[in-house]
Amino acid sequence: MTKIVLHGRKVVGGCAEGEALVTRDTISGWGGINPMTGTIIELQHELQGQSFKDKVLVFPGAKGSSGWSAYFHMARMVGAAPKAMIFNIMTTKAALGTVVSHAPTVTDLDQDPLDMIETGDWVKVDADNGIVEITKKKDIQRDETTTDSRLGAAEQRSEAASV
Amino acid sequence: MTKIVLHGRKVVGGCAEGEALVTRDTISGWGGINPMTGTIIELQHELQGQSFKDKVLVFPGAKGSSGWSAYFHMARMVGAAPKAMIFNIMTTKAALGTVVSHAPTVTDLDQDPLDMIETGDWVKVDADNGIVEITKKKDIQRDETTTDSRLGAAEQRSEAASV
Amino acid sequence: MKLSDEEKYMLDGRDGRAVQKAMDLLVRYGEALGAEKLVETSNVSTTVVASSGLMREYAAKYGFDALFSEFNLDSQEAVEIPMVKTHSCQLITGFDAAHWEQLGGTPERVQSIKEHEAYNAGIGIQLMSTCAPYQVGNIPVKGEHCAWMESSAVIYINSVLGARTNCEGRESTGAAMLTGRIPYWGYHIDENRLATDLVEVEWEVESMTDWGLLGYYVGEVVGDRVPVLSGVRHVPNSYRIKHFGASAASSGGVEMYHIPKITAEAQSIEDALGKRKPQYTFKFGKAERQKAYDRLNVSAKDTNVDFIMLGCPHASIEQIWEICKLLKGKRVNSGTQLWIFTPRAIRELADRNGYTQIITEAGGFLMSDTCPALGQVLPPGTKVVATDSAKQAHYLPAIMGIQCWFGSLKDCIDAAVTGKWSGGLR
Amino acid sequence: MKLSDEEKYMLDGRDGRAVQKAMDLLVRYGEALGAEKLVETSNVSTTVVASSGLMREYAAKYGFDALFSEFNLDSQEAVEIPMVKTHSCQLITGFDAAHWEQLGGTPERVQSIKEHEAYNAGIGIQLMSTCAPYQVGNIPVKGEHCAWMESSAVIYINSVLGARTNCEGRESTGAAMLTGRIPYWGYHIDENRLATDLVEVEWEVESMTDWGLLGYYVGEVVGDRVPVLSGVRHVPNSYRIKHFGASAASSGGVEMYHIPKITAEAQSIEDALGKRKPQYTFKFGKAERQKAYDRLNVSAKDTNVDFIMLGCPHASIEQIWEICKLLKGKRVNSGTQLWIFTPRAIRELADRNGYTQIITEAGGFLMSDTCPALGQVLPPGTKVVATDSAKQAHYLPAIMGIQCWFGSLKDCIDAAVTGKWSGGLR
Ligand code: F3S
Ligand code: F3S
Repeated sequence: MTKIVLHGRKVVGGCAEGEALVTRDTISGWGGINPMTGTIIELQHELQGQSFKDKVLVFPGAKGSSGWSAYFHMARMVGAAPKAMIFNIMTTKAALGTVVSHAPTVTDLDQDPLDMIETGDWVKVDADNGIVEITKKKDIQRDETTTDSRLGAAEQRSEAASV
Repeated sequence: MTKIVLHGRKVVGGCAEGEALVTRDTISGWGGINPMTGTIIELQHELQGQSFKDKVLVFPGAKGSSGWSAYFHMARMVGAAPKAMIFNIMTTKAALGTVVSHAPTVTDLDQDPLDMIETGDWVKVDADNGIVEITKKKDIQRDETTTDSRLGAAEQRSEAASV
Repeated sequence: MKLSDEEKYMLDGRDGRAVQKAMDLLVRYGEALGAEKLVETSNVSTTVVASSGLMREYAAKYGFDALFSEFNLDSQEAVEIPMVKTHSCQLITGFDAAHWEQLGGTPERVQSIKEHEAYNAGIGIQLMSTCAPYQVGNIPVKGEHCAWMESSAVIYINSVLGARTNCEGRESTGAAMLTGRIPYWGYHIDENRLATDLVEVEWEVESMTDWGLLGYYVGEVVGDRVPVLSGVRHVPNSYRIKHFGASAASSGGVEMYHIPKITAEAQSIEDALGKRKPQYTFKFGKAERQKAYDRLNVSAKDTNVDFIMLGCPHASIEQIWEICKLLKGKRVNSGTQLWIFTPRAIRELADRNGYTQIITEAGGFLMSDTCPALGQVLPPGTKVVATDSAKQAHYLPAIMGIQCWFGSLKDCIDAAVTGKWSGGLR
Repeated sequence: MKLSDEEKYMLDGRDGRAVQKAMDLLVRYGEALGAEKLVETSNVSTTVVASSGLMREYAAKYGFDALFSEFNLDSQEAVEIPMVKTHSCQLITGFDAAHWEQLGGTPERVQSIKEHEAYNAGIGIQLMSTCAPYQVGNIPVKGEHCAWMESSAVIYINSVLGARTNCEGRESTGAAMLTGRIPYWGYHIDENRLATDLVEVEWEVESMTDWGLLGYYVGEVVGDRVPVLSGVRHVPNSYRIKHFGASAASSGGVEMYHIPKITAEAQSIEDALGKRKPQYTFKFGKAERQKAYDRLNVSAKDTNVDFIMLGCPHASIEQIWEICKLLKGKRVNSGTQLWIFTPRAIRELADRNGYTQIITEAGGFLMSDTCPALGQVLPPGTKVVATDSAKQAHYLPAIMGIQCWFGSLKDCIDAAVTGKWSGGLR
């Protein structure tokens, strides 16, 4: 099974992995998410009704009110924050919101994560080293018929990027 | 007896004459005059303690608070306004204050009235025509020993300027 | 990130645990941003109230120091909060204690708000409780580095006044109050304040409604870039330019814009662009105006209006007077509620001027300290709202799941009186 | 003067007698100025209160319409005053009805003020009752043509905000309210707004006291010309720049100044001067600072202080907080009075924040609507005053014939507590 490895810059340190939830729509905090459940509530948002709880949230950036950080902060307090985050456009909202979410977060990746990651992919964010490892969901599904991808993942950490 | 005639621009129409009160200090309204008596009250003002009531006030211009017009307005209401005014520097304070004082007023004279007029001179301000006629006080004193300058003044209205 | 000696001392704990925690957050935040350093500030607009049930429970359980520690410093340790160092004011809150019945509150909630207000005042925060602190005396000077939250306020002080702030959050403003520092990043830096996009205004924008529509369009097309507007022929007064900015900050993420000779920093289009070419050029004409109007009214179908919301951003006294002139001697429809929002300090003026009485006699309410979107509260049973604010029309349908009409103040007052929406773009 | 058709109709009486009288005055006034035309305005700050005994008697005898006609329109005929056309606010008044006892008033005077306030509110004037309307929401936008009175407010909105006004008077603002017009003259015109003089600031001006001293010096040397300041290294906050302007407007007649990158219209010295050479150049160094300080303290000899005046121009809530921090837990000396002045709307904020209580408990008073210089009132027996305001220190000795100390806020609070002046230039 191949992995895709991207390199970027640490926003919030730490290392975590999980299933990706990807959107090309920017995300609002206040008026955009329900912090109690991690659900996107913005009307007409691509992810409306879906929760980022325990997911690796991949999104272009933050928009909307300055309540952004407080909303992700509250989500963290109730255990509804993403496991990790990856985004493209740096703003004070995104920086502060990810900092207070305590979720390992990277940005400035060498390739656009929105092109490289699909919802359902397994993504590991090693923010301390600025490394993102992607296991495509088709590979996970394939793997799942043969071996446990989650166990296999550990052995393949040092593998070269497939792209 | 000779007269000095200056030409300027009408600020407030009408025609009046009286004894000149001249200062090289600019005048404040609020904090500068007592409108009930027309007395200059500003500390260290050249005219401190003197009243412009029924005088022809000759001054460089207005300064201080925007209460200027209200103070000259009140002076007019109680009969303490100058009979006429002559000033050099146009400001909104001087324009509005002289307008509401209803005293014939001129400005923009062809010679500096502060150089030409002394306190005690007899000055006629024909604001409608922009003409200021000055009878120097030494001439008045001389005249007073011979004839009444006030009567004489009327006959000499068409006389050429002496300067 | 490079820290000055003074900043290092704060980080090392010289000034106590709270300042240390604050500096620690600023370092984490500054590094997340990629900022090179911090900048001094002594003007912070913040949110320290317990604005959610979660925070209220947290405060009740652990106390106000713990609440501030967690939600304003990102410190899980409850540190004792000292007097703040900067001029600091509380922005809009979630509740108006003077109207707790209308807002569905309880005497207990009013009591706990009073206690929290006393705590916040005690640590040196001014309880302005409005999204428009510049309307009650906090008027940053051009070039002044600030740490403000609230998108409509941020865009106003950056653009109209020429002060310098990013759109901060609860935690960064909390840390700024205790340290007098904020990351030197984004709009603190000259070059980031220059315009990137040009918007050619072809429609003759003059009314408050049109300024809102223009803002809504600009936000949609420029996102969070920096527009400069050409072709503006009428200098907007302060409530029009306030509406424009709030609108642009809600449809997009605009935090800074230029209108030559009207906003603080640009005397010409070339100035605004720093002599570069615009990255994108847009035009605002009849069609764009109509489209912005339609977008703002997209949720509205039912012409029976339950609720009229005015005063977003919080109304100035001039706006309350405009309302009174239209409302005087009329009665709000029995099935309709009219709520008008203004800073509490301005409500005092409205009381004195007899405006509160005019509004009350007509059956409306003049409220403070909150707004329906922030407080997430509407009169019971509200299904259809009308407002003259593009920002409120943008957020209310999403947050509260209601229909919302956007129109002129006159359309709104007509709807208040008749209970029917008959507004339209004119 | 060239009138538009609309203006001619007003002059011909189409809109009634009051508007006709107003237009007549504007024409007389505009021609006195030598203005070429009128300009539209919809922002007027005015004085319509009966600010002298003469006016109060006039009002009592002939009524409020007659008072407005005479003193705000220069019309001897008492015309019926209709609703004003523009946004209009009342500036500072001569009396604080809430403190009538301290101010030596009577219940009758309070009653007549209330009646007059109702009249003024009824014709559409907002009763801000402060010399700093920009602190309570009237924030003119850059380029907005205004008709304002009050020198400290005029210099603030011209310079800091970039709005356009001359220093108007009662009668011209009265006429402006009814017509929406004011002469297009002076600071309404681009070229008159350019700097004429250069002031090189060599002293490092940062404190409120230093900003006041700098302003006092600048006013003395430039008179009513337009200075641009170079060398300013610290962006002043709003109360410092407010103090600077009020000070320059009292020692001189400054109505407009520039500080590159800090005031509204100039990004550089060259900009401010319109690329011309300065007519005069001055420098502000140690000696000039000392001289300004000495001039402001020229009347003061006796170190026993009877009265401390704070809040000129009217204090913002941040300033009240600064006072409270110094005052908290102390007591004002028994032989000394402490009065602090702020807009009434801001007093509401001070009440809410507990500041009024801190001041009251210390034995001071937080007052509104007036000031000692405007109201011409001091605590009985006052011989020696202390203040942190250069403007108040400039006017009080002349108007009230007392001695006056000028110093820092801290010096003033020390004097309030000890009854002794021990301030000095540091
Ligand atoms: S916070 Fe203010 S800007 Fe509008 S949405 Fe609420 S009134
Ligand atoms: S009017 Fe205001 S500026 Fe000072 S002198 Fe009185 S407090």
